[in-house]
Amino acid sequence: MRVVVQEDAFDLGAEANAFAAADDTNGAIVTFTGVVRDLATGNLDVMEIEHYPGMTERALTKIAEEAMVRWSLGDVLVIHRHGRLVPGDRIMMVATAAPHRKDAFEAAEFLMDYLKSRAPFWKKEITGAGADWVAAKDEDEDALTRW
Amino acid sequence: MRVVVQEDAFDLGAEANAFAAADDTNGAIVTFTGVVRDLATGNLDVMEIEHYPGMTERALTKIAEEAMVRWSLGDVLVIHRHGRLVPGDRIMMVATAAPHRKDAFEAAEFLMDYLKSRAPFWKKEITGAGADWVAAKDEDEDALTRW
Amino acid sequence: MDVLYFAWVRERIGLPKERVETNAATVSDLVAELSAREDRYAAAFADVSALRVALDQELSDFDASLTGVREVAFFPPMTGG
Amino acid sequence: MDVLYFAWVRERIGLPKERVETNAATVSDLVAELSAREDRYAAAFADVSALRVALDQELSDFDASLTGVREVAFFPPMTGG
Repeated sequence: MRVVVQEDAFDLGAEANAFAAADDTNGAIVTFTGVVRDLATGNLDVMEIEHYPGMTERALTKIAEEAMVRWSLGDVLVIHRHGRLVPGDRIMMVATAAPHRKDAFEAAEFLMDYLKSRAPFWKKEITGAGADWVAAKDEDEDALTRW
Repeated sequence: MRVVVQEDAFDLGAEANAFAAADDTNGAIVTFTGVVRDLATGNLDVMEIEHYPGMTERALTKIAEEAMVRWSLGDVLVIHRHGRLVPGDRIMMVATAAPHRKDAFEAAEFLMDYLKSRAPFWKKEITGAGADWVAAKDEDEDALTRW
Repeated sequence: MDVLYFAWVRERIGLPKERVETNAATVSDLVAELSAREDRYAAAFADVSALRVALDQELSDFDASLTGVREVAFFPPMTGG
Repeated sequence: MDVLYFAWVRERIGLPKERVETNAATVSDLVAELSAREDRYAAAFADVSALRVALDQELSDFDASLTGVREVAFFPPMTGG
């Protein structure tokens, strides 16, 4: 299990290869990668991600440990960036390895749902017209009821 | 959309990076990778994958197209190997890119469920004790009823 | 028409592909015709519920018509992924 | 205790962190005490249903006790991922 919070970019391909290289008991590997999307108006200059140092690592570790308890997993990886990002940049990734694909998929969705609403990150969108904090979506909170 | 059937190994990391590099309208990228698992007895020497050239490409393309119709996706990738593999080798991968994570996750699970039971591949496990064709699992057929 | 066999069906019948001249109307008729031909066919087709069939590379059924079909393939349930 | 503010709560109050000497028994008491202090606090805490609170880096509730707590953080609902 590995949880990383960093300002620097990460290499999705290198991380995926390293994660999948671990062993031959986990037949199923799922990765999810979040990418900074441009706005519908197509004018996003910068996405600023604030976080709560200390609590962030604790919250992500707790979520990853919970996934390891709930599903039959061989390994879990969580990487999340903070700081200034631009459209196309990769914000975060999670990866799960499991003997069976159902566990790998469900655990990855669980990690994403919890990470969205329970890890202390806040996004701010900066355009030529100004800066706005991204509002939490009801559907993200609702997604937690599934688990 | 890209569908590849090949005997050669593929580079999960390079494929994931290339797939994710496409654009900044798809905020969610999911990959699934299937790895040759060793048997519970730990004595799998070779996993031989037979396929039906021609029909394989047609079936995978049809499944990928169906996913593009059912979910709001930016892109789909399917790679599946055939021939002789050993434990730890990567058999196949699918990747989905979507504006929203729910679409990316569901489409990847749909692709896997259909690919398992509707694409003409057959696995044979070769150990020191002999060779056995892998039997299809009822749960894999049942998984299709979800869609 | 061309008849193809995969996986253990191929191994049981002993060849991957053959040319068959037939007037069989349906897949089931073709199965009956082949099974009557030799024991190895009868053995391979003993339980058709354990088999799948594709007509011109599309999954089909055993009661499907063979009219216009150029390629028939028999194989066990798929195990890809 | 240390009181931390994040995102628009930090911007509205105008600082990321401060040391607060208080006898507030619960989070709600602390919120009332800060709100009474200056308008910018009152503005930030106007609608606590739009806020979340963490005690010693664990998500908590506004009616939770502050006994033994060293670090309180206020912020809007999270938007990671």
